[in-house]
Amino acid sequence: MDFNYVIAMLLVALGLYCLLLKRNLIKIIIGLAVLTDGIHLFLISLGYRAGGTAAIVSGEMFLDLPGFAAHAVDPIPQALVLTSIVINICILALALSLAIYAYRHYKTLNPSKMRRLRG
Amino acid sequence: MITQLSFPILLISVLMPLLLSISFPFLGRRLKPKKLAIVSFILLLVPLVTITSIFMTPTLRGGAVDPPFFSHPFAGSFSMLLDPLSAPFAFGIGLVTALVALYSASYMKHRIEEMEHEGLTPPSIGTYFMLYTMFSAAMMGLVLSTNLIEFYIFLELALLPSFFLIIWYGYGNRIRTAIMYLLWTHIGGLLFLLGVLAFGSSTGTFDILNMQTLTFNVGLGANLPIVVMLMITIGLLIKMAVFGVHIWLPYAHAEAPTPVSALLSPALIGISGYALIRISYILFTTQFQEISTILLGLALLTMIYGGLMALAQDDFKRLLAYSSISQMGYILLGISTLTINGVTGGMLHFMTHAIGKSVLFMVAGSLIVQFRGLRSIGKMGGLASKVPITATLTLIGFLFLVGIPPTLGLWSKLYIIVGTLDKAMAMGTIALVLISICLVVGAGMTAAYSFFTLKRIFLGRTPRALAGESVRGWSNLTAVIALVAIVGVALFLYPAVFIDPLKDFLGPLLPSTP
Amino acid sequence: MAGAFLTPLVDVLAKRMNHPRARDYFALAVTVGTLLLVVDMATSVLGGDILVYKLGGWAPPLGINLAVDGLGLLVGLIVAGISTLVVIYSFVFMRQESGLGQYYTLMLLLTAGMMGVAFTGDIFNLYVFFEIMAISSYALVAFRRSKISIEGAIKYLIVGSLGTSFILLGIALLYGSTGTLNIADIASKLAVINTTSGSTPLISIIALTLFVVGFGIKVGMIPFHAWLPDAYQAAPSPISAIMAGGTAIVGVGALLRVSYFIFGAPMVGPLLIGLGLVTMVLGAFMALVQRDLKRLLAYSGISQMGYILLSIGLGTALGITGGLFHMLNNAVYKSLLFLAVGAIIYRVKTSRIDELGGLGRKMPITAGIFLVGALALAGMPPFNGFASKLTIFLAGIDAGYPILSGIAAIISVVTLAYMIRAFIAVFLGPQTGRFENVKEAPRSMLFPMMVLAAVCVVLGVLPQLGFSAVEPAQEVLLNPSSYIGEVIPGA
Amino acid sequence: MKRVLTFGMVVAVGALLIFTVSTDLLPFGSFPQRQVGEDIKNAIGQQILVEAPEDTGSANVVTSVVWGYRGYDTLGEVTVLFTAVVGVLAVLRAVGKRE
Repeated sequence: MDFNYVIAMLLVALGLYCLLLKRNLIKIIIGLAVLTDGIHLFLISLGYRAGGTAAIVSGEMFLDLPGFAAHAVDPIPQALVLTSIVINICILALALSLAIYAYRHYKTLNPSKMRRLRG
Repeated sequence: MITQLSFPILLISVLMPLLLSISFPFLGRRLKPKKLAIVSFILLLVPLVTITSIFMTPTLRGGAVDPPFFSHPFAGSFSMLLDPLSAPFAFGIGLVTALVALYSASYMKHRIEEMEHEGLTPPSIGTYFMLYTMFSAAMMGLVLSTNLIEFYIFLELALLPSFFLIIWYGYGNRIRTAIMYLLWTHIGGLLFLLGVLAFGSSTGTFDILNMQTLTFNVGLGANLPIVVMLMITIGLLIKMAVFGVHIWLPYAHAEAPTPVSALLSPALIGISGYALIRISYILFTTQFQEISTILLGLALLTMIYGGLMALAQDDFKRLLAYSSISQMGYILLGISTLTINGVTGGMLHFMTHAIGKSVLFMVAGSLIVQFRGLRSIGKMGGLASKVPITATLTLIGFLFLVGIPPTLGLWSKLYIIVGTLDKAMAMGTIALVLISICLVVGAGMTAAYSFFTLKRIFLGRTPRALAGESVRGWSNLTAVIALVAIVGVALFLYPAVFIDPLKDFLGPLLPSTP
Repeated sequence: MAGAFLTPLVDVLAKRMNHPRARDYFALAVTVGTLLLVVDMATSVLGGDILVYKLGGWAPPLGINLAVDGLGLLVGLIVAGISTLVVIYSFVFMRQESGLGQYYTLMLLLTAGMMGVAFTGDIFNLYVFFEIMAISSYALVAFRRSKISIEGAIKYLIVGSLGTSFILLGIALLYGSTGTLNIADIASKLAVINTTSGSTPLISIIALTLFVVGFGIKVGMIPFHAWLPDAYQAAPSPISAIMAGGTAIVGVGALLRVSYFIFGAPMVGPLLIGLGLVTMVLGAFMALVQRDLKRLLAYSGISQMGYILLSIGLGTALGITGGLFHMLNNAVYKSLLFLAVGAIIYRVKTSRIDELGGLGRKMPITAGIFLVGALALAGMPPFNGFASKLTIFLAGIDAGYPILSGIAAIISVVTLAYMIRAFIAVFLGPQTGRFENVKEAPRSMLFPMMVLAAVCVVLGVLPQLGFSAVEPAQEVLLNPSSYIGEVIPGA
Repeated sequence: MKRVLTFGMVVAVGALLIFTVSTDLLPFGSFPQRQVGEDIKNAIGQQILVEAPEDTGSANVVTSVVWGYRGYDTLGEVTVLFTAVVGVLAVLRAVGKRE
């Protein structure tokens, strides 16, 4: 069993569950965060090399670059996750600001009670 | 033989009114309705003169086709063709549309004033003439097209302006009527289109006329499943409003403004009859022969049903609309016999009907104008003394429908009946007897509603409500009607102009023994 | 040429200046500049070239590259054109609103995001630009801050973020199985995987499903459409127009790029046909019962997306041509209709069909333009919708599914019915006293609408123009190997 | 009912995802190998690890990826951040005045 993968997917499923079934806007947004974090964990895990080191060249490693390349973990997923985390934060910020506004308007965070739009 | 013209004169004569009509709303602000009508008349005269001069040139009598103006790898080449088959249609449409344009001026002025009186604000008369001219030019293009897609495009191009004419200037519950008209005929059109696409995608061409060899693609669809042919035919039958799919017609034709009824009723629906021969028969020869007997029955049914319903009407325009259904029965009857005489008669009857029915609708319109919206036959009576000329014209109009000399109707009905009897004889004694009975009933019914209506409108006692009305006997309206009637009568004397080339054309196409 | 690729960036960098007066013209200048650059690229791309630009000079599989092929160009052209017109339209339409600095900034960011998605050659980069597009559109939907716009935006945001997360997960799965992020590289590696194992591995199927769901949400594909009518109704009309004519088109473009390039037509086709069919039918019937003009247009947009997906799913050259052509046409007349409705809202302050009536007299030009759009949408000649619908019907019959063409034709009648009903209800009929003083829309709003209406007519009368714009995109979709070869030489 | 269905769907999706990642991917920790066909190829990350220290001169390879190889992504990321800031400002503009 690849625990990292499985747990990442569990997180995704958990996030999905919150997103689809919770009735509180804040919880829904938390679900979104959990969902993306699951994906981030998955991405990072993809880049792991058994017994690998961080992809930072330090000290004497400069002398043995091929050796470093053979032992470091994948830098790309790390870069992707960095980007993705920032993006995700942005979405959460926007979502929360909308939630604040929605609460001002409706005095509730339950989306099923916000029913102005029909059809 | 079909000759290829070096110059797309037919196309230009159709496109000129179609495109220039866009300027009418702007012209409408400067010019009076009468001058507008004359401009529209002149525009519509262009195709009429073009086709007449081409058809009168002996070398081009066998058919003349434009160089293709559009070609596409899978849509084929679009062109315009005038041949003995399309000539009666093109001529009938050209004549009626041009003259009705003149008639429109006074009528629509009246109609718009009437609507404003009711507190409505219809679009200006310039818009009317734009739509009217577009509609007319599209019908002309429809008859002349050589490609199935082109035919469909013109079909929809004719549908749209007529829809707006009804919805803006119509009577009664015009919005409902117009939507019904639009959707029914659009469904018919789409059915036709799907059939056409199926045909095109399996045969690789949408051309009716092969532009290289200048011959028709006769029987090209012979190997296709019959469904394809049925789709095209049923699509056309919906447009033709034969019995069973006729529901939209009485509403649309009765509630349209009268000049438009005068085009809709005889011209637009009759074109479907033309398309039955030009498309369904020529492309699907064998399949069409298989279903011709069913069509024959349908034709008789339509004929008798239309006649019966017409007898029961009180509204003059509605009566005319039902009578159109009945006359469509005649056209379909002629076509479904697939004998030379029958088909010739059917094609000729389009012209008869176009002239006769437009005369009648215009008469109905002039009564509406002269007697302030009078449409109910029950409220009329003894009008012959007030409007003698109108009465005479009505008589002539009905003579066209019944087929009594001196009208073209005589020839077309004669040919249809001869053709039908030929076919009936070939089908056996029982069929002969049955069909003869139907023919007699149908003819009797036409005569009955014609003369009965005449009597109720023009003879007898004048109702008190109308007694005080003073009417001008000779107005612009009647002049135009008379002009149409005179041309119709003139054609009675020289029907051979159309009949002989038609027979020559149809001879090799139709089965030798029915 | 390199400048053309960088336009999105220029957009981004330049918008920090916020002079109240100059801002309108600045926004216009940026969009016009973008449009001109795209048109400039068009000449070479339509000639059959594929432009590849390596950002930072890194070779494609390692670095990110931009690649403009027929598909990207088509989408880019639509997006740039529509954004330009919408910016012009916004000058007057949005005048009374506060926070216009943010409005134009977000609008340009939206455009930048869309252009980025259209041109990028890297799948993670596509995700990033997709997010730019998504976030700016969330904010724009919420821009009015009324109850409905907040609610519409929240729905849109939650569903949309779910979609983008799915896309990200799909990207992760693809990276896990191929170890690369370049679209062309992934495509060639997956092709190797499929041929050696003889079948498609489950992981690819899952990734495909995730992509279809993710992009499908953005496109408004049923059953992922629930947010769309709310968002379109809630957004200011120019934004609805840009979303219908831009964002949705970009969604289709991205879906096609990912699914056709990476997974190949035979695998995607049936899926697209099925979803397209459902979308088309349900969208049309839901449009039939709407009481609000903007919702009606939103549902009709969903229905038209169905046509596009259906046609492209057929997988034949004719089908793809028809679908892409319909995509182009749909962008034109759908944004036209939204702008026309915007003009009505601007003058009358409502878009409820029941409250409107008899506006034809007061706003004749708007009425005429709306009519052009409605008829084009219903597929009536001589407008552009006719040409593309005809191609779609023909493609259906040609590909051996006449029944699909039949259903599409029936839906086309339904479309005509609801559009004509809407037209009659809004512009004809009795006038109510409320609209006594209604005037025609201002000129700067009419101008973009007239341009779009003219495009409708021109593409309808001369469909060859549309076909020639679509042809390179169709070739690229049917034959991705040229693209792959261009991006990664020797792959 | 609807909730139960949704819940079932979530469970099914989760199970499917877990099943997929644990069977169809190479086991955890097996970077740089990625299975492409019969031969196992290295992910592009490996190539970057080899080339980056010399190409960019940065000690941290992740940095060179973020700012070098995938610089355009970073630019996009900054743009997203900017978008979000503008978006939040747009949504929350002048909240106080409205009360």
